Amino acid sequence: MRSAGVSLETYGWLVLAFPLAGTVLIALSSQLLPSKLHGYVGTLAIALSFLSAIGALFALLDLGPEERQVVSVGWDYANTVGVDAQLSLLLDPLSVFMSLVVSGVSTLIHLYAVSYMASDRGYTRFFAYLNFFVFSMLLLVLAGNFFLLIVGWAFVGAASYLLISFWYRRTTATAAGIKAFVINVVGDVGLVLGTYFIFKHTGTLDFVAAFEGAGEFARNDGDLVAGCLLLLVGAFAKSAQIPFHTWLPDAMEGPTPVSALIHAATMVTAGVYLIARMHPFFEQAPAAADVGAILGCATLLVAATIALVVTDLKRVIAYSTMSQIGYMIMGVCSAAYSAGLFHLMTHAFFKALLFMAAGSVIAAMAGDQNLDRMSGFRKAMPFTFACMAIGGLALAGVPPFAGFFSKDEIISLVIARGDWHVVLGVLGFAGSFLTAVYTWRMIFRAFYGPPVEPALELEGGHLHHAPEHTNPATGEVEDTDVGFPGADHHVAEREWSMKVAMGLLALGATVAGFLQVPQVTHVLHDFLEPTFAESRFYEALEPSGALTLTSLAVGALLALGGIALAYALWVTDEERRRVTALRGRLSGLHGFLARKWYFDDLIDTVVVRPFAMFGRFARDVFERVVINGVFVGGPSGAVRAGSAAVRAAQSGFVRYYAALLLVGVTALGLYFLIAAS
Amino acid sequence: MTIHLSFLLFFPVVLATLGAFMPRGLAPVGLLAGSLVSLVYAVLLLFDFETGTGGLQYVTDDAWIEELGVRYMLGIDGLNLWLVGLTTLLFAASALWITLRPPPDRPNLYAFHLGLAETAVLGAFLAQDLILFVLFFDLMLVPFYFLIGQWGGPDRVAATFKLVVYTLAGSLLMLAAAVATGVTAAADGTGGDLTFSIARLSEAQLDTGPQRWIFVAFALAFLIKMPAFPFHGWMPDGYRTMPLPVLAVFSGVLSKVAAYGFLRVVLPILPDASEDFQLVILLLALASVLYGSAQAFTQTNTRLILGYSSVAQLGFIVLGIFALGEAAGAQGALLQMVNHGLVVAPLFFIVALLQERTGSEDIRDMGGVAFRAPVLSTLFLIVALATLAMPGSANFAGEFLILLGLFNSELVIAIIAFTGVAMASVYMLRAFIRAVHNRVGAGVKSFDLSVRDGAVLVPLVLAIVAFAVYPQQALRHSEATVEQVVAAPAGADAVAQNGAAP
Amino acid sequence: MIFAADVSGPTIDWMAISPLIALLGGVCVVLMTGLMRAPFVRHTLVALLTLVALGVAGGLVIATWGDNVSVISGALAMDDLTLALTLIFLAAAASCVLLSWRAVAPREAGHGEYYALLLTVVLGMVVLAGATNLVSVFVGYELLSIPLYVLCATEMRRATSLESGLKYLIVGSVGSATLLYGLAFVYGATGATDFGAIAEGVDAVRTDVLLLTGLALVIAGLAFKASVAPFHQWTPDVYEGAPTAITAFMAVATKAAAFGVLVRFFDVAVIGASGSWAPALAALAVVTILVGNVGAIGQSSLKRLLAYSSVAQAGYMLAGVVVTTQLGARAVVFYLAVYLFMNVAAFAVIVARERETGLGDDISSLYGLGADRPLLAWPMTIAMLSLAGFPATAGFFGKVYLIDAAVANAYAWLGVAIVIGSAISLAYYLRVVAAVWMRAPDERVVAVGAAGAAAVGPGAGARPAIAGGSVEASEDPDAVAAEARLSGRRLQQPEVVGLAVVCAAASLFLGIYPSPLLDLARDAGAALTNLF
Amino acid sequence: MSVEWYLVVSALVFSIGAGGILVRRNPLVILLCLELMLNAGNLALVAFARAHGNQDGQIFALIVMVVAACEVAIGLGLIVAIYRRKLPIDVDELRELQG
Repeated sequence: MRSAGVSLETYGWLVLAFPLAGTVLIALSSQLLPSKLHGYVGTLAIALSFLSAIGALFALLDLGPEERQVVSVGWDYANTVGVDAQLSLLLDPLSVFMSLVVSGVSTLIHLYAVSYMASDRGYTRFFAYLNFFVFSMLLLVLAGNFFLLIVGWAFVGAASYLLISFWYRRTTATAAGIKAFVINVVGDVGLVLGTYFIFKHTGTLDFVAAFEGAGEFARNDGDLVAGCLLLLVGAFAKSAQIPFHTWLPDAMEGPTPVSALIHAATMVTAGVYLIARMHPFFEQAPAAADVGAILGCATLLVAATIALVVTDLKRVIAYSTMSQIGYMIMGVCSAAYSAGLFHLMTHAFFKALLFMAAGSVIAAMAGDQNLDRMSGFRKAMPFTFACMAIGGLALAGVPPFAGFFSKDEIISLVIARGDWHVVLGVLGFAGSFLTAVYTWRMIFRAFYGPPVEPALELEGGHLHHAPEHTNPATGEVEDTDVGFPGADHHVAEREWSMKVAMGLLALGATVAGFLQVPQVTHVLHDFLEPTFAESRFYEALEPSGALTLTSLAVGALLALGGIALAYALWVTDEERRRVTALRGRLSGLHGFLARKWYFDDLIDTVVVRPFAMFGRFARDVFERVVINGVFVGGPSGAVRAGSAAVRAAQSGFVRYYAALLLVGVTALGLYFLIAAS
Repeated sequence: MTIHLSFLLFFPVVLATLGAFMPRGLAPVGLLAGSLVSLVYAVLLLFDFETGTGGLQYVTDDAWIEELGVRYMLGIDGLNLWLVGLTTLLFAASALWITLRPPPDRPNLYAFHLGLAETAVLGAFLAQDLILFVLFFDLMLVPFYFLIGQWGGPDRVAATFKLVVYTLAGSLLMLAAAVATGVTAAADGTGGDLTFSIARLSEAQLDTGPQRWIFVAFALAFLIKMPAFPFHGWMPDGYRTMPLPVLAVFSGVLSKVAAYGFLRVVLPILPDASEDFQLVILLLALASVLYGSAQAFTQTNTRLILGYSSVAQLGFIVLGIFALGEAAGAQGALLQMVNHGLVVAPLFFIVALLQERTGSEDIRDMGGVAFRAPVLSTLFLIVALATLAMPGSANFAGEFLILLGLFNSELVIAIIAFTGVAMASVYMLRAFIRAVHNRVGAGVKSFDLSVRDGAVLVPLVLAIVAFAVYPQQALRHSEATVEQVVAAPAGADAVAQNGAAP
Repeated sequence: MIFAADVSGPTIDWMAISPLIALLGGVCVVLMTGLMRAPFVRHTLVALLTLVALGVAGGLVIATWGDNVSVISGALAMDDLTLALTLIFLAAAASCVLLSWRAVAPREAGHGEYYALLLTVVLGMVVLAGATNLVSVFVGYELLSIPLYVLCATEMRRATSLESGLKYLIVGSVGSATLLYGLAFVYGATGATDFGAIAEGVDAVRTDVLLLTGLALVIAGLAFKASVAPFHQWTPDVYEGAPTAITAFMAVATKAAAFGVLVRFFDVAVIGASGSWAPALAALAVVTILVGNVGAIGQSSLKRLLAYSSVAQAGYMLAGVVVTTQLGARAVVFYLAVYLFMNVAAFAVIVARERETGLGDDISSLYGLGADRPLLAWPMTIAMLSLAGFPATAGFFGKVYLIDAAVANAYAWLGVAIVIGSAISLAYYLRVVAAVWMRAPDERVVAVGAAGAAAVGPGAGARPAIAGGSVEASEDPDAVAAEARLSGRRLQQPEVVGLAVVCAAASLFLGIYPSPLLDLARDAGAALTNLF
Repeated sequence: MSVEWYLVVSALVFSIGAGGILVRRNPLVILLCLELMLNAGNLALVAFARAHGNQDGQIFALIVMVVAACEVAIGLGLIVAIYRRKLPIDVDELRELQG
């Protein structure tokens, strides 16, 4: 360790320590300190963690490229009978990069939340949860072996559950929470099973050792493919990819900062990280990788189409998140690692930004999230509008914003893989067109057109208050006396902390793209190189100049075209005639999309109902008939019958007794004689 | 340092008995003292225990009934070390609970029975002589018969009757089987003299014929006691009516004795039969997992939710034990026994507290407790997450090992068993949400944990957390013994030698 | 034609038969003393003398322990088996005396007669248990039965008592006739009445029709006394009808005597033919276990319940006879000894409650016992748990020992039958325990109250002259009990409670440290030298 | 004359006695039938003693006679007691105890 003072390991542990300390501190002091303080405590903890991450970055850069893979073992966790489950961190470019993104974005979102949640009754609890989430996420990305990875994986899921059902008085929120948790557990199961399959051959849970063992596998070895597919289940459940995506839209029940942090910037990208981390296995099992790529591509299209028709502001962004992650998955599954991770980073910036802006609008709407009731906020909230616009441009992939470079790099690399991957690339372009349309549909509908009454109030400098607080999902009145959120839970865009957070993210969304300008800069690519050193594709996969340029051009044109179309549809004709007409003509398609491709209904009928029916059958029928009827009633019934018989025989007639006695004698005698002869 | 297990074993009942003769209400204190002494002893054991050797330690081996070849033989090894610790801890918690909230009528008798129960359970864990084991195993039921029948809820008499008769019917079969084991072994195994020392019996290789029916008898006794599907008929009635502090130890410890019996008695003494019946037992265990889980997310009575969840959890444990030849499975099973006891007991205390606030034990009448009882619901959350074997909890470590062992021996069953893992999250969260989240229930008057309740609950939760952070110690202690057990019959001799030499 | 042979009087081993003499002397003394009129004499002295006689006999038994001699030219074996069983008889008789102390029966039958008869029964039992000759078997059998017929009927004011006496007499006589006929056939087949000679003769005629028919008849006769199904039917009726003290005595001692002779006859005399009779006895054992246990379920009369339970226990013990090993014999003796304690404890509590509550022996008389009478509640509880074979009670090891014996001689399925039986038996034993601890007195149903009235009613009835002279009303225990009930005063009966506590304590102690009893059983078993 | 004939007779007597017990309801008659059964045993004993040429059976028979006498005496006593209690002299009426 050449770096003077603090070593890389120490930095690694510090990155974890601060958020955990924050959680515990807030939780224990919840009754003692004034709740306002907890917001800053939480933010500070994450900020420190971010600083340690930076420290780790420099410590890492001090090392030579080939030795940038440091494992730091804390203590044995369940190290027995050949199962080497330890508390160990793996510090390499990939993990450090991830922890930078996570802690960085988290810091800003904490800052945003300090004022956004200010009036909420669960303020303290919120920051305890949020810190815990950051801790879990960092644990996930820093984990040095499968076991710890699974732990972080599940912690993240639990934290997301807690935050989704943060306003636990809303049955909708708790329902969404349990849905998210269970689907995530299914993911964990996949992850564990996948681990088993790999462990079966490599015989170790440690990443480094296991990756070395990856070479031993035959190409597309059965167990390996099974293992990788199961890992994909884990990744897809976490990253809301088809068919495990249904929880993400519902997760919007959580407070907006949560949506920004967990369901846009960090947790949902864990799947991408996982696949990148496991690339040695996936490269040995191309079959699995291809499945991943195809499903990712499918997801990005499906999500984009749904986003076209959804009217809930946050859900639109949620679906766009799904779709963007679809790009990343498609990328990393096609060995476009650095591109996928690059998009992960830029997406973290602009998607968090979009959510924050949306949150600001929702706050101005007194908690209402429905696009149909929004309009003309442009004048009322110029700053928010600016941020929303920047985010929208980046998301749509308009040059020179961040999304433009990252997304197009993925597509071009996928096309560069050749043969059928080209199809995926082309579909990716289709996706980016749709992206532009739905993004700007959302923006135009919220900010253009005649200002709605809350907007007007806001222009008048007064903050709109809803007569009574209702659940945006169901419209039922909330019991605000003890329930959440607090009755006056609005902060438009006045708070400085929100502005700072949004401003910084806007900056990132604007300039981050220049880290990886095709043919010009490869900062990220080079930094990550050591992690993917032994990859067959990392260096080899390089799109030709022509391909790069064309894809860039096509991407830009599609983005602008999409925005133009959106403008034409939702701004130029005030009455939305064309849209209505379109909807009328394609009513079937619209209904299909509005029902989210019937995925929820499918899962409901295939999985949920059968289990529930089985449970009811077991409770109402089986328990009574078999368990109590046969296993208990059978023997006891026989005994009762016997008892009745015996007591009936005990008639009280003495002569009868004598008779039975003599009968007994005769029987015995006969038996003897027969037995003897 | 020499620790006499007899002290550990008999302190609770002795002090509880003394207490029973003291003026009214003092017996709980006596019981508390007794269980605390045992707890201290157990903790000492945890520190003093010599890791690495699979054999018995602190052996007490005295002649008791030469006529029948029965010896008073106690011993500690990797299998029962932590289970003894668990037992003492949970009983201490229950003792504290009834000391702080003594039952209205005849508290002295109540405490006496609880003390007797602790001694019986400890005896079952410590016994190294088969007849002694059976003796304590059956004795366990007696105090619970009285506890349920006198201090239970509605129609307690019928429930306790059903519970005791059903479970004892199985145990009696085991009695015949145990005697048969000794006699048959004396006939053709251990060289003439009649002995019931488990170690020596595992040396003597019984013929497959006797092994089979003996195995069936033992398995039946253990499966009923756990309970495992489809022998859980006594469970719902019993759980519905049992006093909660009693239920906490009953569900926390007694079921473990049965699972422990498989490891201590069945695998070493009846290796061939275990091989033959492996699939049957595995399928029963699998059925328990699925059926228990399905029931747990259908029931609305919190006691039954927990009861059926225990059925499922015990199913996992059996799956681990019968991943024969896989040390990981047995290790995980052993760890999981401790874990499950550690989580289920606080859960039942929490049910008692929820009942206090909502006036009901049915989740349909609960809801919205959390807002005015944040500490309580936080503790509940931690325990619930541990119960559903959330990675990072020791329960997950246990399940991970169990399923890994099963995965290597019976792939398909392992994969099906995983659905149980997912279902666990459903029923535990369902219970948690319906109880403390959502809208405020009609009759709910929520208030936070009192110090008196915290005194019982917090230490248990802390134990869970500590165990979650560092389960390694338990695994290290048990490793050597478990490897010998799963290596049976080959390793049986090794166990025997270590066992024979105190 | 007749030869004049020089007849020399037989040499008599006085020491060996001294217990018998003691009992016989006791009979005479008690009978004579009973003729005196003084209340103290009748109520106290007679009973005391009886106890003394029993005590002396017991002392002599211990004195002659281990001599293992055969007396009366081989008709009677005063070996350790006999002596061990004798101890059981004496203990049972002593308990019976204690339970009868304030009872109605002796007063009606006349104290002297009552206790003299009791001693006679014991005498007969000793003879039966020691009999090694067909003649002495029959003599002992009748000497034990005939006085019992009377004793059962001693509560002459109670119709059921008389009924039980007559029933016992009739069925019992059929049983003894059967036995006699069977003995005759055995004699006919083997040409000898001495067991030793029979044992030699048997091998020759193992499958002879005469012998087999004889065996069938003998089995019936002896099984009848041991109340083995299907010859058990007198048991519930007689047990319920007889005075409770006598029931307690019968339940323990008669069974012990019957098993003594069973062991001797089958394991000594006709052991050669075990191939043919063992399976039959095994089958009978299983039938008995089942019949007894299912019969006891749902009985509301405690005495009846215990009667059926005694049938079931007979089944268990029969397993010990079937296996034809010393181990089996030991197990039987051990079980009989244990059975003494748990049964006497239970009956003592029943007697106490009969007097305290007007409910007779109905199970509801135990309601609420746990709350206010721990000294009665615990003995009853322990007795029931012990009978059910719960661990840490003597009954547990009794069962273990029997199962051990059964399994050791390839009768594992008999062992299983035993445990299944005890599993069923939980159904009624635990019901009693529940009545003691988990029921409140107010849970009694009205019908039971009526039954209680019936039990009390005869107390006021006219006293027949045959009942041994007139008695001052103040001494009428029923009146005393009723008066005590009315005044809410607790009836003083220390000897009963004490007996219950002692027996319960014994069954608990033996459950934790059975070795003393096991040694006794070992010596007794060793007496059967022909067995391995 | 061989022993079989004696046995046949005794068997007949025994059966008659047994049958009588089963069909008659008057306790006195039942006592008589019991006597028959016992005497059947006696006959068999004497016959066998004769066949085997030893005296054991005859001694046995003598003792049985004594015992039989006692039994009858007791029986009569009981019947008297029942009669004094004004209870019916009919064994089928004596079934208070049952079940």
